[in-house]
Amino acid sequence: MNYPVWDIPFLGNGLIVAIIAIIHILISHLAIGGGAFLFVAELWSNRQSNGGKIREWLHDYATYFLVYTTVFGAVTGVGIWFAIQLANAEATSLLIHQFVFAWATEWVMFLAELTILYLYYYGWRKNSRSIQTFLAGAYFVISWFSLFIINGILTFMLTPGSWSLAKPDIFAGFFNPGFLPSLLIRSLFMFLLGGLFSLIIASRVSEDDFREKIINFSVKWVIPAAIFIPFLLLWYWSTLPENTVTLVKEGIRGIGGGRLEAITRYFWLAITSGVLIVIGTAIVAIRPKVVSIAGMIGLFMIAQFGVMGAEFFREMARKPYVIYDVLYSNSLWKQNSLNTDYMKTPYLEKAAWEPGIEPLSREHGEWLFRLQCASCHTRNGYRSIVSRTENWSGEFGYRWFLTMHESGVMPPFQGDDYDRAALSAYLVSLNGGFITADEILKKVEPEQSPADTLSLGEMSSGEKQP
Amino acid sequence: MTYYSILPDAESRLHDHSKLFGKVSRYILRRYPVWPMIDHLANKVVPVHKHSVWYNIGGIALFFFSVQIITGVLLMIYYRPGLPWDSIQRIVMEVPFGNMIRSIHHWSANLMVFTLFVHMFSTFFMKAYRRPREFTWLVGAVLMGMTLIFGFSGYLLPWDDLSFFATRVGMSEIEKAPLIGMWLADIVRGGSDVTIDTIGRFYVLHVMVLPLLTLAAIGVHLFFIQVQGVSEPDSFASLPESRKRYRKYFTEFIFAEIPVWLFLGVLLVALSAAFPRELMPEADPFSSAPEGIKPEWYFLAQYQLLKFFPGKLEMVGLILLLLLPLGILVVPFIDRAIPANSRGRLVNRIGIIALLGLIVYTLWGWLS
Amino acid sequence: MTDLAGIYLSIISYVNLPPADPLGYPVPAWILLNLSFLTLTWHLLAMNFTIGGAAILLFTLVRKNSDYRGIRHFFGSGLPLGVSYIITLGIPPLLFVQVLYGQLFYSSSILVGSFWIQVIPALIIAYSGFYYHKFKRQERPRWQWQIIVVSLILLLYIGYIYVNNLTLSMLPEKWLPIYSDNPAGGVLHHGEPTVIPRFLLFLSGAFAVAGMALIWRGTFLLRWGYQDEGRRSHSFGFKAFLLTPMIWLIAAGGIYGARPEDVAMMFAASNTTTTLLITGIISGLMAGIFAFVSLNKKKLIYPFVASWGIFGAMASMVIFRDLVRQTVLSPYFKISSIPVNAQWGMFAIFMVSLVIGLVLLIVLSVKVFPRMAEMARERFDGTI
Amino acid sequence: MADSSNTDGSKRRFLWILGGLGFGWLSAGIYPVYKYLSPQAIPDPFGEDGRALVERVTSAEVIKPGMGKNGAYGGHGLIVFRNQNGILKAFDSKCTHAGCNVEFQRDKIFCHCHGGTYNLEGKNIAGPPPRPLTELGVLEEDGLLYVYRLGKKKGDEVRA
Repeated sequence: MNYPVWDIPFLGNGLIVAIIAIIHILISHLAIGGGAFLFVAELWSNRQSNGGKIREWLHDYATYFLVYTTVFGAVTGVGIWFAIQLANAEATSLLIHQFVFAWATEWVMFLAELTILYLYYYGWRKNSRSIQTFLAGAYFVISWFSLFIINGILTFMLTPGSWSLAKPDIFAGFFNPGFLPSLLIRSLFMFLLGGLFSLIIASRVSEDDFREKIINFSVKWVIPAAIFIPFLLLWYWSTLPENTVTLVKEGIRGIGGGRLEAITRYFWLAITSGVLIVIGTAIVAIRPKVVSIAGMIGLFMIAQFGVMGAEFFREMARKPYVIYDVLYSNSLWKQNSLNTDYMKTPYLEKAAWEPGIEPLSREHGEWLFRLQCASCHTRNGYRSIVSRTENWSGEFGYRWFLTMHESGVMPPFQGDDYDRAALSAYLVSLNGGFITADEILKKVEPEQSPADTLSLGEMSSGEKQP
Repeated sequence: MTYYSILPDAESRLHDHSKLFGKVSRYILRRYPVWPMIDHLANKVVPVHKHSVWYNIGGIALFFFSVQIITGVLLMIYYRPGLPWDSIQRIVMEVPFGNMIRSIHHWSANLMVFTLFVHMFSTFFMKAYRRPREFTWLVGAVLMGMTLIFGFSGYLLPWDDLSFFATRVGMSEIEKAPLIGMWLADIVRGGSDVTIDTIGRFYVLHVMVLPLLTLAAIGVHLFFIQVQGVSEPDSFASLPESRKRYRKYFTEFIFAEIPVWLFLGVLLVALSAAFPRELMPEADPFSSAPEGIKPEWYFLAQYQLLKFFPGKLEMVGLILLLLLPLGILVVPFIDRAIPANSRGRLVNRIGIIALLGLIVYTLWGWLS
Repeated sequence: MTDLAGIYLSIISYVNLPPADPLGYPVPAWILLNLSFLTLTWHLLAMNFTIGGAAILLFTLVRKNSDYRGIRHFFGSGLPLGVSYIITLGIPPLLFVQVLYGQLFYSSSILVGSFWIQVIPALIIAYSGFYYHKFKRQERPRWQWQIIVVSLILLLYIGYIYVNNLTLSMLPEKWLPIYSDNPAGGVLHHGEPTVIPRFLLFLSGAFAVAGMALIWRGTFLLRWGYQDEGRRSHSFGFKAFLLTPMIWLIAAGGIYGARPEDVAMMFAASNTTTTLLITGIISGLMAGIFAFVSLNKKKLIYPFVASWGIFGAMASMVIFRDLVRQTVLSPYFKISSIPVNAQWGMFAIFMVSLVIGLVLLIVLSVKVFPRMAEMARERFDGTI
Repeated sequence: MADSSNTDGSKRRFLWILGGLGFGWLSAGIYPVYKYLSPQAIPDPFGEDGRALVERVTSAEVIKPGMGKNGAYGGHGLIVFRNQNGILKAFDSKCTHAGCNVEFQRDKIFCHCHGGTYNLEGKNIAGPPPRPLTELGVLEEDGLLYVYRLGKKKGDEVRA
């Protein structure tokens, strides 16, 4: 509303956020789980007869870990931030202004964990065992706290709890209902990743017995997740808004004109990946001798797909909000949406970012689409509006905009009849149809003529009479 | 009643008596003494070299095929050849997870075709078709052909306007085949045009005839491989015995591949989550054809090539098309020298040209 | 003044500036400002070290002179760390600028969105390039300088995008036409004459910082008794250092040439600006002098003072820059106009964790650095 | 010796005959299966009066010049339209290139599959089609349209 909408054709700004996020989430969790792995492996190696050899291998692990997490992890992390500024400035601004010092604290964690990681890695050969172990431990603890912080902000977006614009209590928002289950799930998941990543590095070891030793050590990291995540998921599930729950359940049979609803599909993607990771790890545990690099990378990539499923689920679970019950995905404030006058005023009067176009022209519809729809829908790409409005008539759209909010996945429409007509005409034109806003208004004229409403009134009154 | 005794050397390789697994295996082996087979299989090895990765592709294709069987059977439960479109519509709209099963079937089919192409070309460039493996190669070629027919017949079954007109176009290409063209097309269609009768034929072909034939052919293909062992590329064969490294086929090679299959399983779910198979409006044999009629990608190359031979010239195009399968069939008998001689290298070059041509034309047809 | 106000009013009439965030500032603005000044200066130091270092590394790679092997190795292994600190130290200033100037910054970012997002892939490629150089230098000597060229160009490109975006964020009157022409944010550099000089101004420090790093290195080498390498490092570092004032003069001249009356107005408006300029120049000169003094000496104090000089110069430039922004924006937007809903609790947590964190890092570094020095020394015993 | 070779020869001959017979019987046995699979002859779309009712199109829908529509007759597709001179025209809609159904577009007849184009006389003027469309005679009777094979005696009588 207040900000321009970054109108990226075909991809759409939402998908760009998703792509960066999916890459980042896997790496950022690995960055913590791997830290834990390094720490525990240090301790373990101290108690092993061939500890030196293990540490040689651990250096291998650390090298790949360092490059992978710092280059791709850190940069994509900033990338998400960049992308959400562009995709939804209003929400980003709110989050930043509410949580700026939470983020600043997280940044202190970044600075510390990064520096410690470098001290750990570059001091490898010279540092005493105790210092190395301490550094690894410190790295793990500090990086886990960075997760602790960002987890609060992320869960806030889906379940703000008792936080409200009127009473913006940061701690209520931070320790929201979803906070704890999500934090625990993420923690177990990151251990799992630490183990899977180690399997990849281990599969490069040529010496059979040693490889087997490492693998037996690594597969154990999957066990906690395998046991507890199902229960934690149930807990997390119980904290979800019930609109979300219905969406997923209905999705199984395909609501909204068929097609298994996207949110359900992605939910099942996440579940499937979880199951297959456990199976795969079990197989590796049974036959540690035969791991292949391709296979272990495959196993790790399953986790990547799991993240993809979970992330799309999390994104869609917020529909139609970006911050649940506070701000709609298209930057319409919930509180404004309750104000009928605000909603009914001609959109062009409110829109700051339209270049003074004349009403009922095609541009009118186009700019309505850009400013109200383009934050989620592209014309013919991701969440294509064309495929969603294929067999629309101008009048249908005109009427549907009034009720679309009731579907539970769309924000309410802002604007008057002219706006609805203009947008509907634009969407029809995108599908190659030809109808102008005026024609639509003419067609629907009779329904709105005072005569009609009058007769309706009579009928109802007639019924009242005994 | 008499039991066969278990050979002592075999006994030594069994799990000990206490373990359940050991008990069961003894129980069975006393009755069915299949030791010779087990020994034979257990001694199977796969050479380890920098091209070994290509040995996995066949297994991957097999994985996709098994996915096809499972999802296919599930789809058959609701599919009605009498009401093709409506029953698919029901699967998509009403049956829980119907669309996911259908999408997985769709994606697995495409990936299977793709994998087979990779498998075929990798075997080709590793020259695995040479004596004594000519017939393993030929059976493989037959499998490739049957898979393409699988795709073609399955594409019609939803009976939406895209698949209807695409099939009509495809059949009209068959019609153009010299001499038998018309006759063949009519037999396949069960008439001079694609009708509901055609569904009957394609359905039986797709869910009955082809699966049986394919399973049989796969059996033969694998049997040959088990008898002869995996082929070794010249670079490996020329090594001194001391420097040749091998892995056990079943206990190591297959095991190492399982995680890859799991990954592909997730890939299928991910693809069908991100790109579920759409169902177009029901086919109407009388209305004008919709825009953007194109065959599946694995027929695009032929389709694109034929565009260059309009009208009378079409015959030339068809003959050109026949060259590729023909070459595949005869190559084991014209290029036999081990290690490869000048002719072998020539064949390789031709193969590269064919591959590039295939890729270029497919992309071209896809973009145009 | 009055006539100016008149002009401003006429501008405001068609400028559409998004309203400030409903939550207001979490602490009084001066705290945010100072935090952003401090962290931005750090960020610029890391940025200058990396870019200057990359340029020097490139030079040493192209001139295949075996004397440069030490310097090559120094930057070869140092640049990845440089990039990683550019990123990490870049976070807080970006955070605070979004709190202070959110509605300006977000709008301009969206208007150049398609470039703004390119920062991410560009950064990944540049970063990987440096790591590739670090790990593969010995194995694959080919393609080394080409890779560094790519990385360097990408870093400069990123800097250019930043300057563009932040310049645009100060010119709300340009926004609406830009957006209506290009809603996908696909246009950069909207004919604002000061963009290039501002870009140069930020880069001017590069050679000073990288050169200073070499001088530090040289001093340590001298202390360990590696005369030749130490002197080489010193002289090379100082030569590099001397490039800075030239670039700075060009940049400053460019800005004045582009907007003489505005610059004049800046200095007329308040003498803070003048003071800042003078402080900056003085500390810059101090840095130069002490850099020169520290040549071929083992004393740590000289490079120490010189480094503080650089820090002072940078800091004053950063503050000056913000004053410019506030002055230019004054017709549309005043920091004082934004309400403060203080979150002292959260702020306290931040300050405490910051202090603890810094102390921890310093302690650990003190424990580990000597050992790293040992390693460095051993490398020299093995003649690199 | 001679005997044995002789018996061999006779045996071979015998086997040949047997084989031949066997093949004969086999093909005889397969014949029904072949007939079973081969398509039944489609009935002539035109009734004994030589004309077929046009489904999905009424004469009202092609009343003005420039109006046209896809329809069906006796299980085949067709297009009916009235050209600028007000004359009704009908063509079998099967494109002569790849058998997609063509579409009437005011000034031309177009096939979406491969962009084959015909003029309003059914002549192929652009794109891949090798032959013109097969034209059908068309006539209206109390609001209904009928088509008949051109150049047919009966058809002419009907017209008269």
